Amino acid sequence: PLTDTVPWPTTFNLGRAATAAEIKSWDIDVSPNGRGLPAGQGTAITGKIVYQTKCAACHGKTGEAEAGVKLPAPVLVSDTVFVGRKTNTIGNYWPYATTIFDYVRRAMPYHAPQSLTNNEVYAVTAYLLNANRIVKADAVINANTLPRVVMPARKYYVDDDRKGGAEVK
Amino acid sequence: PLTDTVPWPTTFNLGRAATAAEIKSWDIDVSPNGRGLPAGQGTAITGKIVYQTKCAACHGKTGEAEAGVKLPAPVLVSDTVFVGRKTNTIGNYWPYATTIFDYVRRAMPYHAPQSLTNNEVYAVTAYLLNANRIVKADAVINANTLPRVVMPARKYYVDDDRKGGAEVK
Amino acid sequence: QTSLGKTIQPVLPASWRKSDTPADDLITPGPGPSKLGGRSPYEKPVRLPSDISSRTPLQDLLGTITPSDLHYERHHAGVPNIDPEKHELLIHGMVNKPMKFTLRDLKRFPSVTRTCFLECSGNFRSGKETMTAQEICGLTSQSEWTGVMLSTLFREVGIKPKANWFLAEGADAAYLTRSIPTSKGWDDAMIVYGQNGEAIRPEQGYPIRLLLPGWEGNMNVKWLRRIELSDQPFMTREETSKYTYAVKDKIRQFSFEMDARSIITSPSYPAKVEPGWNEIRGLAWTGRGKVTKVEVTIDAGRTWQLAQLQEPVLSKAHTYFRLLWYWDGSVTEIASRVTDETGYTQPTLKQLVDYRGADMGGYHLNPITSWLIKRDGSVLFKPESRK
Amino acid sequence: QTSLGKTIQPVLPASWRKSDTPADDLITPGPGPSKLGGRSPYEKPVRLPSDISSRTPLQDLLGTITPSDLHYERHHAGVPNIDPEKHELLIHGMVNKPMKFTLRDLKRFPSVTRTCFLECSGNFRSGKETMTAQEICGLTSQSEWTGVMLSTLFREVGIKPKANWFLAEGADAAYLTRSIPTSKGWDDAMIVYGQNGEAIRPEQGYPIRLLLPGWEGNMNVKWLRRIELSDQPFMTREETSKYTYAVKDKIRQFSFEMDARSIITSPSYPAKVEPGWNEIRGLAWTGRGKVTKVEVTIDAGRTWQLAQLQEPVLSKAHTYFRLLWYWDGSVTEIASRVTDETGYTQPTLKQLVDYRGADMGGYHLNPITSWLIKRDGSVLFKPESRK
Ligand code: HEC
Ligand code: HEC
Ligand SMILES: [Ca+2]
Ligand SMILES: [Ca+2]
Ligand SMILES: [Ca+2]
Ligand SMILES: [Ca+2]
Ligand SMILES: [Ca+2]
Ligand SMILES: [Ca+2]
Ligand SMILES: [Co+2]
Ligand SMILES: [Co+2]
Repeated sequence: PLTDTVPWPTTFNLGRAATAAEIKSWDIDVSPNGRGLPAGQGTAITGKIVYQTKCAACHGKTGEAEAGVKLPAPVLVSDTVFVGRKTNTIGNYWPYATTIFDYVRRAMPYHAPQSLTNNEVYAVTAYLLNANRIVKADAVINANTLPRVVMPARKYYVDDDRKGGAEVK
Repeated sequence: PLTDTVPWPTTFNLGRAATAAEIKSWDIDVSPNGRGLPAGQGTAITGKIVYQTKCAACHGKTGEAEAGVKLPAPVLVSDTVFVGRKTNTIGNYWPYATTIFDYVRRAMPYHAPQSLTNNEVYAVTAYLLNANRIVKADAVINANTLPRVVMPARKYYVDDDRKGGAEVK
Repeated sequence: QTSLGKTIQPVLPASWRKSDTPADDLITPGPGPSKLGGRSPYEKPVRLPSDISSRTPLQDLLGTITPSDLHYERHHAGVPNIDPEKHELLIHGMVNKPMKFTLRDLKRFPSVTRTCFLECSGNFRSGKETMTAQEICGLTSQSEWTGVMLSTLFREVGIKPKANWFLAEGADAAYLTRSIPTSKGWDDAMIVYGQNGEAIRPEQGYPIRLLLPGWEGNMNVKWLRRIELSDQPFMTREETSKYTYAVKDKIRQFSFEMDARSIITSPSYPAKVEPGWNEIRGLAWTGRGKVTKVEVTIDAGRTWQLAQLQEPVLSKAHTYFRLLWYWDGSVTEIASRVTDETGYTQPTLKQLVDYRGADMGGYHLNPITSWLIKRDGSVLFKPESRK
Repeated sequence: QTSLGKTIQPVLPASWRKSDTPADDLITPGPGPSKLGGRSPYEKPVRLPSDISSRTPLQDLLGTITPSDLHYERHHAGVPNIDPEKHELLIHGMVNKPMKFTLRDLKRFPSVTRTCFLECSGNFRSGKETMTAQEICGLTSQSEWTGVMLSTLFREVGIKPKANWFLAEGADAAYLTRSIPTSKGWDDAMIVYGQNGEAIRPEQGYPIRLLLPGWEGNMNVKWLRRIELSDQPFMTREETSKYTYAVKDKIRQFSFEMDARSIITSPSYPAKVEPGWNEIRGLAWTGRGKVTKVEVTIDAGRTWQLAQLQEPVLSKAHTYFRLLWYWDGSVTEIASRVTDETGYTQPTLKQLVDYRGADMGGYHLNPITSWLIKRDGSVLFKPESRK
């Protein structure tokens, strides 16, 4: 292919340095090792109140599948048995507890994402972990404890190792 | 390139034979040798009436450019001098008289194309040829005479002979 | 060139029309040129929307470009309305120089144009015979994209050696995030602002989206506002709870490439085929490079013939295929299967079930799609069971 | 995949938002998927219409495809409204078997997809500095066309040995006709019914048009209804009174191929350029095959640099070119010139005038277009005189 006769500069000098404050206000993600978790905490007891006020309208009274009820949002609560599950839930499918915090904080409640306080997010995370039989009702969930929660389905995850070629996998 | 593994048939058997009547009703073109000219005839005298009733509204009182008047349609009448002409007209630019018949019959008057009788088209063609000083006022224009009209600009026409390459022509 | 002007009156009474005029009914000029064109009133292609997605009407399309207003959609919180003057892209994390870029900045960088497909990795539906290609696999579309190579921006901010992953985050109300290997950024990822010759459409990520040629649709984050470099994946909801699937007794994660796939779009339900010569037409594609061949069966899989591929065959692009077909009026089954440049051949649903198990979920399914040809020429989808 | 359903009430009062929430203002989901997409309200590209034509906004476009609703128009009696079920194509004259084809018939023949440009041979305007690329040469656009090769139909009807020309006639109210050498029909002419993935638009000839890749726009007869084979050209109004031009003391007729041409579309009036790195972008094309190179000057013609061509470079197609440019803020002039595979290089207006004479009319003018860069970054067209 023909190429530019002008060599690329080391920098184009476009854009500008991002300030620490700018980064901080946008950097809301949370990693499995806990990186990104804010100060604050919560338990299933307070989380239940958050859940009932702000989540139950869509995810159902407790988060569990209810016979005969078609919910407008996914089932969030089940046992922790992967094999033979009806739907994928936090209890039987999610590999990392930090993902609950990350996702709820950024995206829930659906109609008003990012309207919860960090404490509310910790609390409702505790509620969901407890309802899914993963942590105790009085477990305090915070930046320290959340990354240590071992999710039952974690052990099932494997990376896709397909690279094309004749084999169908 | 990869190709079909099915060889093409001699015929796809799609479409159908066109009937003679179908062809006749659509085949309205006229060639320089007169092929396609219908029966009928006309002179500039009758043609002037056609022109004034059905053409003048757009092309102007006589077809000539009028000082200070911006016509919504092209000037149709001038002298036969190619060099130094202001606009291209039948008199100074058109190479074949048959084109007048063909074009007026298919496309004019602009708002109601194909509304003229063949006699009207012959007549208005005679009018335009006469007004452009190419035929006499009493010349009878028909399938026989029209192809024989020699247009003054005919001699200037040459085919584009460029075929790419370095030369700019 | 002459102008009719606005001044011409309708000077010509209809009564002018005489009995020996040569052609059809009274002819009148149509409307003149306009600022924006539109479709013929006789053509009404539409997407098939649900609450969360809409599907491209593959059976109505010709050629390889999807008209932008028919590009499939998959949103997680609807389409945000973004003012392009205010939108900025933040690149930070394991970089030497965290930076913000305006849309204007991005457009000044060296740009690239590339035609490639997008496909939702949940793009397979089955169940009944009366299903269109749109219903079966309408979550794929193709556009000509224009933008800046992500590698160009990587050079600008300086990527730290251990930054093997990056997070891409959208500015939709779900702040959708995915983790992407940094190698894809160095390879062929782009940040695109152009689609089919103009600004990218709102449903496709206006003013900018991430484009990862060949990789699952969801990763091509729309309304992109943030990229964070890291030494590990972020394990977002979209790469754990979603876009993973059971394979035997395991859960397979990080299936990025879309596997080779093809479908006959003509003839397909609800079209009817007439006896005689027809052309079988369809689309084939692979996330792993170029389509190398498409085979078509017209006898329910007994024999397969090589179809013609429309050139140019582009990498990671919908490739049009065609095969001449004489339909003698008898009942049969037609299907296509593609092979890509890695040597992978599109499998049957049974092959997928055999390996993955019947519980394999709905992601990354690319089975051969068969159409039943009935004696009256009707064309019906052939649903296959997973059990 | 889950569905929000239509049943969800707005359950969440705005007062929920607390003071320590992490991000911007209150976020709400946008509208969901739809049957048809549309443009962002921030993007309003439009054609520039006159009574007889409309021009493509080249300065607003990205990439090589022209969005169909922005494709340039040139009509001689407006846009007819044609019922595709009733439209037929007649092929007759010097053929073995005069035939009529319905649109359905045409679609059943082997089909071909090809991306190429169209350009009106009257596509050049000049005069003042405040002219856009759209005004200067917006009578060119590019689409991906799908249809049947004319040669396929020629074989079907059987062309007589002496039939060196054919007439193509449209079904518009001007019944527009042009004479075309039969050799073009055997070479690469098509009858197309598809444009950019869907049915051809009304302004482009719905339901079918003739496509003569690389040849002057007017010959690509729209709303095609009749083809008549003959041993000589028909000398229609469009190839005598129009589409001919004075060259020295002669009138040149039958200029079919569009000569190689290019124009910088970015930066171009009314854009403003900022000091620093920019990318010069534009389009180059030739009716005689492929673009082989585009040279760009950033110093008013003193030196010319090779621009990068966007691949794939297709024959008779708009080819995107780009050159990195560091603008140091000083006054200058930028321009592009293309060379095609025949070795022809785009001329200056002066070269054209020198050969043809100042009286050369307005057809087949393809001069190099220069843009003046002012100290404040404004970009102005540089009109040149013919005298
Ligand atoms: C107005 C409806 C609504 C409300 C209220 C709501 N959600 Fe959701 N939620 C949804 C929808 C819809 C989805 C699926 C979104 C998608 O797939 O993109 C979802 C998804 C989720 C998921 C991911 C489930 C999975 O398996 O991937 C979690 C976790 C969740 N919501 C938690 C919450 C919590 C906690 C609250 C309250 C603080 C809440 N939601 C309030 C509608 C709602
Ligand atoms: C309602 C307006 C209108 C009327 C009435 C009209 N014309 Fe025209 N005529 C036009 C327009 C507009 C054009 C230019 C069309 C184009 O360029 O496509 C034209 C073009 C022509 C041309 C071609 C001129 C050239 O130099 O190429 C001829 C010849 C012509 N008309 C003859 C006639 C005749 C004869 C009549 C009456 C029988 C007529 N016109 C009535 C509007 C009109
Ligand atoms: Ca800047
Ligand atoms: Ca982070
Ligand atoms: Ca038929
Ligand atoms: Ca004829
Ligand atoms: Ca998704
Ligand atoms: Ca014209
Ligand atoms: Co998807
Ligand atoms: Co034109």
